[in-house]
Amino acid sequence: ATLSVATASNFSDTLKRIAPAFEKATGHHLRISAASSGKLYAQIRHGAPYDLFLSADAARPIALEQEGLNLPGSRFTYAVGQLALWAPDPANHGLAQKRLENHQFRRLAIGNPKTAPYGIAAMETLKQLGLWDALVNDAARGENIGQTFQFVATGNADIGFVALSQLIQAKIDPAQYWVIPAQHHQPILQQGIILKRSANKKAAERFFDFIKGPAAEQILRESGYLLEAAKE
Amino acid sequence: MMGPDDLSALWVTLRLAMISTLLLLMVGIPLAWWLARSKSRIRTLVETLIALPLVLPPTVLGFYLLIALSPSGFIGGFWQAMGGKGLAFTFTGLVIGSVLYSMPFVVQPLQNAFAAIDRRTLEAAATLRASPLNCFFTVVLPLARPGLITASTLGFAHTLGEFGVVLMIGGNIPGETQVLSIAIYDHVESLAYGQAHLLSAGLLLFSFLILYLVYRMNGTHFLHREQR
Amino acid sequence: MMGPDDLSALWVTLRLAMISTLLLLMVGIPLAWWLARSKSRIRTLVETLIALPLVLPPTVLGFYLLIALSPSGFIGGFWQAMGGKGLAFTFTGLVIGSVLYSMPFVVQPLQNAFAAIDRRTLEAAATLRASPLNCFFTVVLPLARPGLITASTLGFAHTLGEFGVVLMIGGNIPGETQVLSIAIYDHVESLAYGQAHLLSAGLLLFSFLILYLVYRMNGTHFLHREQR
Amino acid sequence: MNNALDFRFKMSLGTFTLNTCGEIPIAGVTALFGRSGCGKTSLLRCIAGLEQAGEAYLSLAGECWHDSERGFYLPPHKRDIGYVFQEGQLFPHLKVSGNLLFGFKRTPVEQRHGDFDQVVKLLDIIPLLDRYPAQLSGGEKQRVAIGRALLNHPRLLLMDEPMAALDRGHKKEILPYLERLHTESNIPIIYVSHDLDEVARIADHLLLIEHGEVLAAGPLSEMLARVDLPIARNEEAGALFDTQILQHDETYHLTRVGFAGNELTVSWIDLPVGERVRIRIHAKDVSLTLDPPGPTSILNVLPVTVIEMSAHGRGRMIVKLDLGGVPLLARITQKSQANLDLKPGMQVYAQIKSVALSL
Amino acid sequence: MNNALDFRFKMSLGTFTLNTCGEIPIAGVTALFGRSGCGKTSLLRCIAGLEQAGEAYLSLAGECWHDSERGFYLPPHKRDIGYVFQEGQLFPHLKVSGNLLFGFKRTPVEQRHGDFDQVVKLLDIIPLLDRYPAQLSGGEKQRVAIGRALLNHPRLLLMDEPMAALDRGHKKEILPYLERLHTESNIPIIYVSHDLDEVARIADHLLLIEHGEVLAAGPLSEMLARVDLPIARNEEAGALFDTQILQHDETYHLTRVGFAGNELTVSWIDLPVGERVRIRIHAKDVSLTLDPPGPTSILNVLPVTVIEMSAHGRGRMIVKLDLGGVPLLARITQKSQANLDLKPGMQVYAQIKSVALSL
Ligand SMILES: Nc1ncnc2c1ncn2[C@@H]1O[C@H](COP(=O)(O)OP(=O)(O)OP(=O)(O)O)[C@@H](O)[C@H]1O
Ligand SMILES: Nc1ncnc2c1ncn2[C@@H]1O[C@H](COP(=O)(O)OP(=O)(O)OP(=O)(O)O)[C@@H](O)[C@H]1O
Ligand code: MOO
Ligand SMILES: [Mg+2]
Ligand SMILES: [Mg+2]
Repeated sequence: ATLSVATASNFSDTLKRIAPAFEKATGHHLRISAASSGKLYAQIRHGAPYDLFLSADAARPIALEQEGLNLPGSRFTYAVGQLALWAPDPANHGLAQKRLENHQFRRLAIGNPKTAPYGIAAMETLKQLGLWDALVNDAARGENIGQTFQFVATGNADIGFVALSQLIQAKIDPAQYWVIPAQHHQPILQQGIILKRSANKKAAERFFDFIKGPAAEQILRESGYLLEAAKE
Repeated sequence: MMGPDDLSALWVTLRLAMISTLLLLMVGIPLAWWLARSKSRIRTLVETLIALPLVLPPTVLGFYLLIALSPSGFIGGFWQAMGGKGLAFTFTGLVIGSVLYSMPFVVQPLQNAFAAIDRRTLEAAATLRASPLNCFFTVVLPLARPGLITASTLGFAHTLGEFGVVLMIGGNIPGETQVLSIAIYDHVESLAYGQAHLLSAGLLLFSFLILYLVYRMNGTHFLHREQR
Repeated sequence: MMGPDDLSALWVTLRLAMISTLLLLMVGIPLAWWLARSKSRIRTLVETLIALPLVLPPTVLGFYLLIALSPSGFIGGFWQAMGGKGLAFTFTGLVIGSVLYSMPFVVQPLQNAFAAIDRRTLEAAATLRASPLNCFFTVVLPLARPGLITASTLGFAHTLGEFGVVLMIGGNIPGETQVLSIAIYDHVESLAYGQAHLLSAGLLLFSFLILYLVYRMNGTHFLHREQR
Repeated sequence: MNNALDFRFKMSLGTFTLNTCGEIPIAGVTALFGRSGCGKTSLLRCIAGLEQAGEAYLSLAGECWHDSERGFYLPPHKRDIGYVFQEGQLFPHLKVSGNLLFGFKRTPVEQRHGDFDQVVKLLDIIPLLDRYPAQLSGGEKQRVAIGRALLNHPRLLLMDEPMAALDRGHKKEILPYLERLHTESNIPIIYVSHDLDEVARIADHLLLIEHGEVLAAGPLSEMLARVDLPIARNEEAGALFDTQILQHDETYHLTRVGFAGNELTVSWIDLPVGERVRIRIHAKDVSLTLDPPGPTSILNVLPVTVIEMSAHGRGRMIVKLDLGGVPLLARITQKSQANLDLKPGMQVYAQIKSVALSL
Repeated sequence: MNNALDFRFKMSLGTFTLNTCGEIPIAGVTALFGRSGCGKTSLLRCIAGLEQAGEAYLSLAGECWHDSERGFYLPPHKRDIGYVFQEGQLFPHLKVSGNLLFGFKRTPVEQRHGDFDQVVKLLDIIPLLDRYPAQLSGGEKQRVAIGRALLNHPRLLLMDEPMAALDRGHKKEILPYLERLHTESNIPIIYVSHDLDEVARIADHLLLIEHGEVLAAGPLSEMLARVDLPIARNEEAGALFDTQILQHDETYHLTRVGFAGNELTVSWIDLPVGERVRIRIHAKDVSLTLDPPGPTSILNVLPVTVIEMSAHGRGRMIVKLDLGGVPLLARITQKSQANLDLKPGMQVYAQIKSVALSL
């Protein structure tokens, strides 16, 4: 069968790497639709023909569960995101963390806490570091973490909170970033559900099994995600 | 290089832009004519309503369209009552959304072009046995050619670049509702800048050629001829 | 209800829309005039280039603008050389982006309106002591009024609803670059549908009133007068 | 009425009111004559159906075209008319040839008459066929507009000052063609003009319009011979004669024509003996003598009887004379009248310069 | 030259070539006369600066306006002209009043002459002031266009068939005003017309144009008296006389005028005795007799000498007569010439109907 997967943008690349392995293993095909989790949520509420939803957070899957749109018991955390502070030009100012704390930057980029789960994590981190109030008003806020990454990548922001997965994917020199320790923010739980109206529930369940399996775990780790089990 | 998804996105995009432009003209031309000639009270109201979707951010407009297109919604309900299947997340739904969103760019230039036509020229045509419909095709449309070109190019280009509405009500389904603009967006989002540049350059080049040819042809219009 | 962020977004939006519309007209009117009257070879090229940004998805356009605005980019580099500070994530940057993106909606209706003006009417003005500039203000602009209205309303409405570009190059900074469209979008994204509905309704109502009044006034135009 | 165009229109345009009613014979040329702004164009537009008067009745030879009472209105494109607009109204997007053929192509084949080649030759527009209207001179535009209406194969031709921009040379070529048009093809023409000379040359019937109303109407000769109408005061007032060609004088290039027992010598008329022609004698070209004059360059000296005299302003008079039963007008000064002691019933001689006869 | 408009233009429009050069006196009215399409409008446009001929030279009273060799070109809005366009060209977005005042408002105050109220009254457009051009009749538009040009306070007035859409009544009111305009304010007028009658009434100077070239130019009276030009064939050919008013006859409402030892009786002229007036005698209104005539309604019978005769086609002749040193033209038939056996040097009598004198 062909499985229609709605995935949060930040995970779509990783998913594309998992897909061939899954297809080879099961013979099922994946058709990937990427968008922000908020859009996907709205679409699903209005009848979007997806089988699976891989959100960038836990809130939206929970909301869908409360609305009874998911296959009961299907919700689980398929990956845990890692936040990183990226400062592409360390040669001049030293480490990213120092530059943040010493205000050695022109413009900080973060995800918008309202719309991007990585934004929430960035906010919590800044609050813990006691920098939030000083920086919040000037920060450029990306709609999602992809946009936040572009702010930094294009040089318009010289420092920013992005996803570790992006940095790895873009093959950024680790000297340029600081992976934020897990204790600085609530874990970024990326949860998925199978939709109740899916006509391919069997195949969808096989996909969820596959993503929990060792082959996928390998890819997830390489891509910069943690696993739920590892967190505990 | 271009993946198969990109190719199918290209195909969906071209189909969407062409069908939408065609529909926009089919709906927009009579509408603009009515707006240009009517003395009705509700004319201004209709003019305003047509321009209104513009002020909403496309994704938000898409959001409301999604609601309207859903089986319990205004348009979707009607559609289903007529025996149609769901509209959201289908190509048909995309067409509806694009047409609505690009309508003002088509109607307003046409309306201006129609309004500028001297009534006496139409009277001359009437005394020369041209029925109103015949006159419309043989006199009004040729005289409104610059407006028609502007309407078509703005409509076409806007549909090509259209994105927010399409993403929302189309759902980014490859081969069905994933258009080139979304594909490029995806590439940018997923840091595949190389591919994004490639696709953007292709789209720009293609559009440049089309627009250039169209404007070039329009340059030979009688209005640009030496007058006295 | 409307939060303080929403209010400041409203204010930024209005400022942006008004300044952009003004700038669009200031740049668009001479440009359109040149396009309408010039017989230069590069006219078609310029026409095409103006329409071109339309075909890119706004966020992608925003992405390229972001590159151009960055200190090492085309525009940003020049700006800094001129002694300006960074352009991205500032109101000035937003204005630049909006103007670029909405330009075709302003230039094309104006160009059509200008091209449709009979050269002989301008000649009459010249024999009556009107210098070209004076003639432009007292004859050309009044005669092009429908095109001017269309250009302004499309430009204004499009800037109001503009979103992708603004989001990208603005950085959504409250009070500086967060416009209403982004605020509404944020509400939709974060599932705060109630607030989204409220803001959308407000924006629609406000725009409806403005557009209705403008179109109403235009309805009294001499073109709509009884002719023979 | 069966062989007339019956009309009645009542309509307001701003402060102007058109309130006309009348009957126009379907044969020949009817001139609408009146001052600028009197309503000539408005009446023509009503007849064409371009203006829908509040109260309107119009029928052509018994066929109803407009009847506001019955709510019947035939739209212009179904009226089989040709309209030459006062301001040309050529299609700017079509070349001259396209303009000329616009109505032609839309006429059912069996209804076509008149010949494209002939019309463009007559109007002297062959070199213009491939141009756009914007590339024509004023008079050239007007000639194309005339051609376009002629080639529409109308059953009724409406012409609004069609010759205003034309020089005498072109007029001289086009007017006879129009005359032939209505004699040969029997197409009635309604012709707006403020040039009484032109009107007299071509019209059979005259409608005088003043302030939106029909002041007087009737056959041209009767109207021109009436001394009570404002046109009598006009420089071009005069009498009309329907004559027959009697003889040609090839040596001197002259033609003799006869009417009601009288004969006149006029400039050569290029028609066979026996043909009927209409000639016109301006009142101002007729002088009177009591005795037959001696050797003179004036070829036509005819005995006439004074019928009636009417002074009009400024020391002038119009004298109505009887020329074997046909009225002839002479304009003289009051002083001459006193010198000659003219009285109704007197026998005098009318001197008419042959070259003053207009054809 | 210092008191003339010197011009030389060479320009192509499609297949048409304008190749003119000449000199127009700055006083009085100069008529441009020629067939439709001969280039009258094109020449006027070159003078106004609306057309930039490839080869161009133009100077007004020694002040250079255009010199393509030096690369000098004064744009139209700096030329102090008034232009009445052949096709009106009113501003559609302005009311009649706005149209009239367009140039007025842009004229430096010290340069203003002519009076708004007087102009609108003369042109009979007072009730139209508050209308848009689309709400006017054809003739009304033309009158507004004339008013607009007059109120521009020009140093040079260019008029392209300004009266084509006007009835005789309006013409009669406007023409004398134009005459006064150039006598009183000394504004030269260049006047395009194909109506020789109108030209003869108003012009002092005539430029004959054919196929884009100046065929002949000169003072009107000379031009009209020339028997070699195509205009002699025209119905309106005739001679001009500059006369002085001698006496008024109140009873018969007549005026006697004198010139070069001769006297003529004409219709009442409303000017004081001693004033100079120009009168015109159409060749076709002059008849010849060998003996003095008996009692006749013709008031003017003058002894003349035959100078020269020229036949032109169709059995007609133009006879040039000497009237006390001034040329007079008579058009007669060849037959009359034979009958009277006219020869140069012969003494004959010219009969001129007084009412045929045009003012
Ligand atoms: N744009 C053009 N292209 C080609 N030929 C042109 C163009 N404009 C004018 N002509 C030609 O130039 C000639 C002169 O035109 P012009 O308008 O000067 O004539 P005119 O003497 O004013 O005639 P009319 O009495 O009919 O107004 C005409 O034969 C006309 O066809
Ligand atoms: N739309 C209008 N509003 C007000 N008055 C109008 C309108 N149209 C025409 N008129 C008036 O109606 C009258 C008749 O106009 P019409 O065009 O019939 O005159 P006309 O006899 O053809 O004159 P001309 O010889 O000048 O062309 C004019 O006095 C004109 O001012
Ligand atoms: O999934 Mo996000 O919105 O890119 O953090
Ligand atoms: Mg008229
Ligand atoms: Mg002309």
